[in-house]
Amino acid sequence: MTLICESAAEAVAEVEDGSTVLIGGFGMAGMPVALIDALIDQGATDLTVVSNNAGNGDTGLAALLAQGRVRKMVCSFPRQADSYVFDGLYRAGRVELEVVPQGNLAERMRAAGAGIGAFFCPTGVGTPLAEGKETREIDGRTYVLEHPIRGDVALVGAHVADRMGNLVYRKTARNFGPVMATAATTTIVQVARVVETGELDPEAVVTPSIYVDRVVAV
Amino acid sequence: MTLICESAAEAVAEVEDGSTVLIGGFGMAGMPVALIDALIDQGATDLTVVSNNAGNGDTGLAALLAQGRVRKMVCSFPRQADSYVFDGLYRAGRVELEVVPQGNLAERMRAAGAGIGAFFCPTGVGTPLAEGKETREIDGRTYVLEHPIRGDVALVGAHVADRMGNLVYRKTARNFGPVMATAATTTIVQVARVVETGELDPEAVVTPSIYVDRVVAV
Amino acid sequence: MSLTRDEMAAMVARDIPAGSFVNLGIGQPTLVADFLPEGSGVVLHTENGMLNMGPAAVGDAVDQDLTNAGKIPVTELPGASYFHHADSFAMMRGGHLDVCVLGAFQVAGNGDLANWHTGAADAIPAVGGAMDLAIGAKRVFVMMTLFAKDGSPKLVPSCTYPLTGVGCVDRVYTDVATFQVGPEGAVLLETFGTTFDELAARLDVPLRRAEEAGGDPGSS
Amino acid sequence: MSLTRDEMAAMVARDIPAGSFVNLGIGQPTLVADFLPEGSGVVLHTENGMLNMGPAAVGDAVDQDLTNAGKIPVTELPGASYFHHADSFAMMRGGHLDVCVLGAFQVAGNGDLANWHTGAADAIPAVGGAMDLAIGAKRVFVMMTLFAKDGSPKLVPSCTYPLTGVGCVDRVYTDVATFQVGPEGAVLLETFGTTFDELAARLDVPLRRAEEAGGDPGSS
Repeated sequence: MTLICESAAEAVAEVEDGSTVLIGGFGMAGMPVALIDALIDQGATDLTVVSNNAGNGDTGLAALLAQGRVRKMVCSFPRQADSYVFDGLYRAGRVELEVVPQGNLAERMRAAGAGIGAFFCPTGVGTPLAEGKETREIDGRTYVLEHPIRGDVALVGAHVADRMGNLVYRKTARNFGPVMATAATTTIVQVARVVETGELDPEAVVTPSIYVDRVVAV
Repeated sequence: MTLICESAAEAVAEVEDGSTVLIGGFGMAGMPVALIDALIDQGATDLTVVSNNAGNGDTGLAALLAQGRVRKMVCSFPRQADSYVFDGLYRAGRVELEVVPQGNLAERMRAAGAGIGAFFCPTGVGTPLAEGKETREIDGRTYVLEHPIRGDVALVGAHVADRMGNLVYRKTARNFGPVMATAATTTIVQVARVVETGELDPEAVVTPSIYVDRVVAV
Repeated sequence: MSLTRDEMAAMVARDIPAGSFVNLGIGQPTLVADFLPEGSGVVLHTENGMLNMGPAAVGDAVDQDLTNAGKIPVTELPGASYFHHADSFAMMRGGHLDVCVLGAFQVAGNGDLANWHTGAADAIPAVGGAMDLAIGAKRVFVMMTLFAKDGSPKLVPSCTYPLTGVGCVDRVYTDVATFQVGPEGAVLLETFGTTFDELAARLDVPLRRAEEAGGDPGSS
Repeated sequence: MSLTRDEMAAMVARDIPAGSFVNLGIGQPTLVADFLPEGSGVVLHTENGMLNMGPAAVGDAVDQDLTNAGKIPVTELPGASYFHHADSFAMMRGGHLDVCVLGAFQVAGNGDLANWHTGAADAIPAVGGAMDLAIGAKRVFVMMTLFAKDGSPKLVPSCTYPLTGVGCVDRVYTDVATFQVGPEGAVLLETFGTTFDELAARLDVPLRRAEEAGGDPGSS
């Protein structure tokens, strides 16, 4: 059952040291900044963070990184115009980096949520990112075997939740949120507002309540 | 680009003998009856049909089967109270049957649409339906390797299309439609009505236009 | 007194924790919905792409676009959502459902399930979503009579019918007794109009009492 | 005269068939959108989950929830749709896009692409969706200057930078010439302010004329 929280602090209260945390967002769109700020205050450390980027400017994920709380980043595109916090830590050897093609990042989390043990994937064949990975030719095409990425926690930015935890998103801020919500043991969501159950169109719900553990309106 | 057809006959005009045809619907919900009727008139034969069931009563898929146009059925649940047409053909040895667990049916078509070469799946391990298939233990659990199911044609029943081919469905009639639309070379859709482009909510589109080749309102 | 089908369904409903996400398969297990206490917060999933399914539809509420896995017209509760088949089965196979209730031809003491095929040569095989449900839910409950019409037990040392899933069943609810099954074998939890000794004599599967099995296997 | 960036973008736009579903990657290739003829029916895909993306947003139209793959605010055209990242990349990897236009550090005569990493020891690797786009679209066009700032050719016999994809590029649009690449090697299609002989002298990759290659590789 979904818990509607009074504060972001309450929502992230149980994140443990050493957790793998899936953080939604593509750049700042869909980035759950309030939850990340609460996680910074909460104190969990030695985290593995899975997110498309490695933080922008000084807020959100960049601030979590700046606090030295992230042991490893798993992402597709750490390098951005304003990713100076991550860049500095990485060059100083203070954070590990696993670069994953963006589609593999999404599909590996989808596999975790869908009970798929591993899948043969066409992306990255013959590139350094497939080195050491099993490959197989199927119907004349070569594929790389990729494994699920599971999270202990997902932090997701959505648009509106109902009190049961059903979610809708807004425009391209949807991005990784729905997939991460399926791939984590505990999914924590920040929304612009919570509405009464029954107010969302059942045909338009993007993340069904079964995937949502905690919601906070910010 | 999506073609809005004047008739179901026009929509299915190019289906060829020997095609693999994915047919949506779960029982009668979402069953594209008008397209199947048009396919019966059109005459394509020696078909492999992939659909959850093997026809109900005397209409739709059952009628196509009764005409002897289906060489092989790939489905999860042929046996129903009113599947007497299929039952008779099967017992007479006039149609082949491949029984696939329902989730594998959906996921194998999803894999076809998503460019996945094969995937390790937890369903069916240790059962007759996994006999002869490759298995692998991953993180202590045993999985069966399953391969994509591709269609030459998909026949889908949706609710409303816009003129670009974006689709929304209605309630549990959604079922296999969105997955089949991604898995076929040519996707043909019957809808209750076609609206002007821009009338569907972009947040609520279930099948984006890229997957839709022909639409007919019936 | 042995239990009626409704009484069996009530026993299953009793053991479903409040707020659970539950799939009731097709046929008899769907009766369980009628015995969930009001305000339980249990959310029903149907494999054909819906969460928060309501009761069977009657009269004007019948809508051919809204059915359950048994193709029976049903209704929609507030907070429902619809999704396509691959998403629905990802939900099942990804282990997100708390409880699934299934019928069975046979269950083995180790939790093996046979409920899709009698193995009869002339039977048309049909598996539907049974294999996905069997391996997907966090806990799998079976609801069945303990003995077939010919008197043979359906809780067995080893399934003779083709399997649906390996070691996947947790609990077996029958008309005369409730059992825990799994790696430790069959444990008798409750009896209805019979005794441990009577059942031990009629069943070929080794049977232990809950007290012998230790712990409190009856708790949810 | 060699082509400006806008002229290169116009050349790419010319070769995109009406009604195509197209991804323009990030950076320079996004200029192509400005040169698609009105009424072309070309639908733009952005990897972050949208079809029928409109032009860059200006003024009040800027919405931080609506950006392209380069995180630049964009707009929505009628008939747009949104979907999550796994669905977006399934669309790419499943081969549903007709054309993808990418930048490149190097392209080999056989169509190998290097556009994600210079191989420099101190570079922070970042691949984004490049590898998925490289292998996913039905046809991959590269848009780049033919020579690097140091004068070295970027169309090469074999990529020295780490690969993005193997044999995935179909066409290369540069400031001085357009090429077809692939299993048959590099074919010169058009020149701008230079000649076949000049290019053959400056490039290490074996080069053929379109007439020698046979057929009409310039057609779409």
